[in-house]
Amino acid sequence: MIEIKILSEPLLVDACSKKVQDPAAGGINIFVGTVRNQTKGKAVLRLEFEAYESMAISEMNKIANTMQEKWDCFHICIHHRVGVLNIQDIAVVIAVSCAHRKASFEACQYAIDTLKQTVPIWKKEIFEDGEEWVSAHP
Amino acid sequence: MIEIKILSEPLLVDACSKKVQDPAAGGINIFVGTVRNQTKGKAVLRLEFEAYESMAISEMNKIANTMQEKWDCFHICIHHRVGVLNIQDIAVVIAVSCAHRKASFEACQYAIDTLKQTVPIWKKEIFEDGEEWVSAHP
Amino acid sequence: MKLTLISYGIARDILPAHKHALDIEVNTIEDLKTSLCKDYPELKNLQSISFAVNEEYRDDAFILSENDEVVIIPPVAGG
Amino acid sequence: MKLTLISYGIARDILPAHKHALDIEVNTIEDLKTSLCKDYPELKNLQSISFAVNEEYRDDAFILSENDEVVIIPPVAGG
Repeated sequence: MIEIKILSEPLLVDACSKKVQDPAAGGINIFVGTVRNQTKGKAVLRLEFEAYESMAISEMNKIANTMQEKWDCFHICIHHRVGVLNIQDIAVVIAVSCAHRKASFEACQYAIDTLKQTVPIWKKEIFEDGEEWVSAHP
Repeated sequence: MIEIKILSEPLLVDACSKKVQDPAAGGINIFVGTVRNQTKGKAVLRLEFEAYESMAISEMNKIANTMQEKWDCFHICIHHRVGVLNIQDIAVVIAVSCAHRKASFEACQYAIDTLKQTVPIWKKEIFEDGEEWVSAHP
Repeated sequence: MKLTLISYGIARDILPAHKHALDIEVNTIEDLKTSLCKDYPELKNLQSISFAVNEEYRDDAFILSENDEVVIIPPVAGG
Repeated sequence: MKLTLISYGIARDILPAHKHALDIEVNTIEDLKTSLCKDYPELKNLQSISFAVNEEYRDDAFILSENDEVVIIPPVAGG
């Protein structure tokens, strides 16, 4: 089972964990990305996320398909949030279940690493004195 | 912060995830170990876990201390369940937060790998036609 | 050639609108990139620019068709 | 020497009780292991046996003291 969602309400880790449970699964790995209070030592007030939704979902599906092919994952759930996020809010949850734990760690790490490279989602950091699109400039 | 618990009620992933949230954390990794419905092709009905509780907590604390030293983890939460567990029930949740995601994956994998080697907790698999302590015999 | 250009993130701040009609002499993504970088030089300061047509990344050699919707994708930063 | 032997998991099934008083001529963990394996030969079939005193694993050379509580730890299987 693959479930990919882009949501504007707060993300729930339990919901993703439950989605990937399986009677044959021995290991579930979950990555939770949260909003940090600083970037390069500068205080961040909040983040604003936007997505090119249809393509973002398509790219996340590609990631999930690769996870199933390469690591024999049973189920994969990726929830990504958009809109205004405050410090400590959850921006992304990736949950994956496998027969054995090692595969679950590898598949989940592949997922978040690839998501950050290919999925068309952008975030803007809001500072006390301005704002900046993350990674936009060299 | 380190929170280590041995519990006889169902484990909650969200509870562990929230415990390790931190405004300075960018990545939380969570491992959830669930009860598989078979072992070497033989159907498992349920598992029974028992712990030498005081030493199990002490050994899990050693694991958490090593995680903080080696990977600069902010917070670590390990909940292990004991008693009778049914298929798909959660036996263990390990959640760890770090400034960056790579460390969170490595620390969490170290934790579950080491827990399975050193923490005095035992489980018995109950089959249709008998029962067996896991890993007891070569 | 008539194209619709859709932009997100910092590209949306640089270009005139999120959705933007173009009538432009181009064949490939590469031609479009060159033309846009001339009209909006701030695009050249970005770490990278990619383009998508029909929800797929397309390389420089991709040949555009009349009425294509082209999405300009500045460096992504999900997660 | 008087010792209390506490056993868990499969060791509890092999030994007479979870908590079990011993009066036995031993100095070290190794002596105790040898003696127990003689009295309860099923212990020799286990993948490993470890011992703990005061909630710490102790190696074969560990010297036991009068009234120690010794915990016999068969192969663990948490998680």
